[in-house]
Amino acid sequence: MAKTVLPFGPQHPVLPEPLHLTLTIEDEIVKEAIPKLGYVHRGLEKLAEIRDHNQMIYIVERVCGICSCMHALCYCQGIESLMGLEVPSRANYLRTIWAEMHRIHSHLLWLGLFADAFGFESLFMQFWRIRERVMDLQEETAGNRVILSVNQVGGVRRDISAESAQWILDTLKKVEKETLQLKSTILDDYTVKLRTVGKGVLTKEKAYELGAAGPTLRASGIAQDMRQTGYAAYSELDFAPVVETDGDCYARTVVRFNEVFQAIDLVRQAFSKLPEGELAVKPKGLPTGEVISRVEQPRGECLYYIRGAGKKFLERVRIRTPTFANIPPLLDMLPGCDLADVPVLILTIDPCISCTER
Amino acid sequence: MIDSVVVITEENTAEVRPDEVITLSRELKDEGFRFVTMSSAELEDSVCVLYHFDKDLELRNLRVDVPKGSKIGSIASVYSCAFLVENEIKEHFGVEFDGIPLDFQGMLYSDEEVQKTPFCNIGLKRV
Amino acid sequence: MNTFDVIAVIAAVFLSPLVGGLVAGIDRKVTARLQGRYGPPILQPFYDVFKLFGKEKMVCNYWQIFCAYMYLAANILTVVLLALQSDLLLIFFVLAVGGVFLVIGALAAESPYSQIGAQRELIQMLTYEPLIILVFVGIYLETGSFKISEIVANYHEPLLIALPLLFVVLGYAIVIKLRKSPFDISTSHHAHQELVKGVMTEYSGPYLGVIEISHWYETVFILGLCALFWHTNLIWMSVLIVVTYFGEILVDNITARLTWRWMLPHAWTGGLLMSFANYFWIYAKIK
Amino acid sequence: MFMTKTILKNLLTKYATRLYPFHKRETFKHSKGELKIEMDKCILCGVCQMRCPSQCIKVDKQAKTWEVDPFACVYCGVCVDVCPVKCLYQESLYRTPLAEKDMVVHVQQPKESAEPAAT
Repeated sequence: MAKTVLPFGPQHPVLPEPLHLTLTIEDEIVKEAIPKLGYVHRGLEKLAEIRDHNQMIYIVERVCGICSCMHALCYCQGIESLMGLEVPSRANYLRTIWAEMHRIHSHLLWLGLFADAFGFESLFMQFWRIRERVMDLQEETAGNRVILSVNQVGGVRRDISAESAQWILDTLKKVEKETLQLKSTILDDYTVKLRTVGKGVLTKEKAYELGAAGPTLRASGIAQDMRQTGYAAYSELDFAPVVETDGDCYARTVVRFNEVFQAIDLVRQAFSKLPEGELAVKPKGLPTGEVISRVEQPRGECLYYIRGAGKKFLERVRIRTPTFANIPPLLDMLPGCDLADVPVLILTIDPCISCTER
Repeated sequence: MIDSVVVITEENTAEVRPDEVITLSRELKDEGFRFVTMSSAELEDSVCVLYHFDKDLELRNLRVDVPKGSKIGSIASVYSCAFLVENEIKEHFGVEFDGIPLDFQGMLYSDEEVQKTPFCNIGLKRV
Repeated sequence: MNTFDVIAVIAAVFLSPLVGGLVAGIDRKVTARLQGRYGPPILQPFYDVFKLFGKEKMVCNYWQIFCAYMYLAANILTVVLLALQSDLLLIFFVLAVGGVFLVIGALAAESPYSQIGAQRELIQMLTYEPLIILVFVGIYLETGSFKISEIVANYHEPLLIALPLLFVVLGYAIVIKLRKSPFDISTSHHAHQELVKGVMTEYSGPYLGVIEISHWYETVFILGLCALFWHTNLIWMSVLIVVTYFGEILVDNITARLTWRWMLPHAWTGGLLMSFANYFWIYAKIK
Repeated sequence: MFMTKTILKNLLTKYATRLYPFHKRETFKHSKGELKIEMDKCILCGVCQMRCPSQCIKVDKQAKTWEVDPFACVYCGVCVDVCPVKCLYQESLYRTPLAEKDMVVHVQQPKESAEPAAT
């Protein structure tokens, strides 16, 4: 077949997010992929000029629906460091718990979407069914299903009671059990392996050079996880990054699948060490100076650059989300792949285009 | 110091001239640094562009003050993944980058009818 | 033409879309339950098609519409021929013609999705048609005739007993023909793949309805072919059909979508090996 | 292959989805739902208006009105937290969908003149 130009997206049934790729294909092999962004660009960074630094928390939460809690956490950390606030230990633990619950539901969501990308609908439904349990936990403890709005400058806004904690632990046990039942399907099934093993290989050197982040980086054999820096309560929890070495779609699936269990384990640890105490300290003063704050989101490292000039309004908030970093690796993977693998490869970086464009 | 929150100080940030950026970033790459991203902010009559690099989670920055509306060399020849963020800064602040491999002509996010760079208040007209 | 034939033709033309639609509805319901959902009402396919017929006609190409109607006509004809107990090879020929018209219809539109879909559909036809031929040849070897009426009249044992492996091969072909996972390559039921809806991408409104009805005929035809493997007893025939169709739905839900690059060699080698094993068994039995 | 057990189990057990309009689930006690106000407690201080990130609340001291645009509200609950007299609360139910946008306006009835004297 001669050269064909295939417009892929922004509205395409297999894409969960509006990314546009102009694919040039020959015999169903992709020769060239040119991206176009901007379908959900909302200019949230610009809003810093008309919303004060407290209101910005709720705005940065809306950068992304799936990792909202981590966005607020990252932003609050930055502001706290500019104001010189010491966050109470309990608040740090609660932040960790919510962040890890977010990671569980985000990874379950991704596992489902990924299954859908290679046409495994029943598996998709099954993962989303499990995810629903985690959403319930979030709704009960934080009040909202995805955009939790629990962080505030100086601490957290809500507490988790002992009863709720027990309920969370019980539910997570079920989540763990049900996810484990699907392990053989997503990792050992013949047809699934045919679609993932050896597809979209990103070597260690490439991944590092192209600035990949999160599971995409770790699946290529680089143990880099922002949680190693020990923000929030991570420094007091036992944890080692999940690393795979193959760098293909399968390795990335394994990383994310294992991170679900890692996150469940971290929530358990956090609950067992949860100290009593204040939920928040009262913020004093106004943010002054420049700071870079980084956290590990489900999709990878998220970076905030915040510049305050001692006024109520910040001078600049810049958000670099993990998907932004993972687009160059994606563009590197696409040429040479089969057209049928395009959705699999796009899904494999866990794209969040609304994050990317803000 | 490895920390997730890094206040920008003289220790981790080097002030450099616009023409030094490419050489310095190449040096950092040879040392094994990974390109994280770039940030920018509007100053009085220049745009401050920060290059963030990291190695084993340790952050290192380069700060460049680019006079408004002027050009700077693209580091995409060193770190190819920089093209995306350079396009973004070009679109938002009107900083021109020389030699971006995939140049969206300031239309990475917005469409042709947008005539001003949204983050730079002097409102540079698009070329 | 005797009265029985007339009744058979009328039943084939008017009853089979009802049966086919119902099967589609049950399929959706069972699939939903396998996935833990409540699922749509059983009559949902009919509601869908009625709705499609109520929509605006969007014509991008007259060839396309002609092809849609030809595809429908060919599918009706296969069912009619099956009901008339005609020649298997003739049926196969009409089936192939129908398939070709679906491909031409897709090629008539300029959209890359439908173009690539058409090429994949051709590859799929290339995969399942030899398999079906192998099955028909097996039937001939066992019964001595390609004519269904003669098979029914002269052969008094369920074909399944003599041709178990060929039934598996037929099952293989049916998955491809019904466009179920793992072989929903050229088009899929819910348009959730890289080609959107592949060959059917450029059809909309009433014409999509026509294609949908053709699929119902196709389903009836496929079930009719399965029925041939246990023509002696009506109860066992129904059991065989139900089990086969449930098997197809099950396979649909336990596999990922594969690519044609995998399907073509694997379906051919598997199909050929099993067919020849079965032929060999028939010969061994005769001797 | 490995999925067979799971899907057969699904077939034999009850479906996991809910037939929504006919069968509604109970809400969680702490869900942040529709924003409500006890107007007679309100002192019209306007803190909620100041702190609301989506600027969906308007307080008019002269006309004694408290107005919320329910379609702009993002359910963050900041106004509830900062209200000095705790007259705002969030129900655990979400607002039901409407065919047209509208504003929710509350007007404070003039307080009875006897009240200040009694307290």
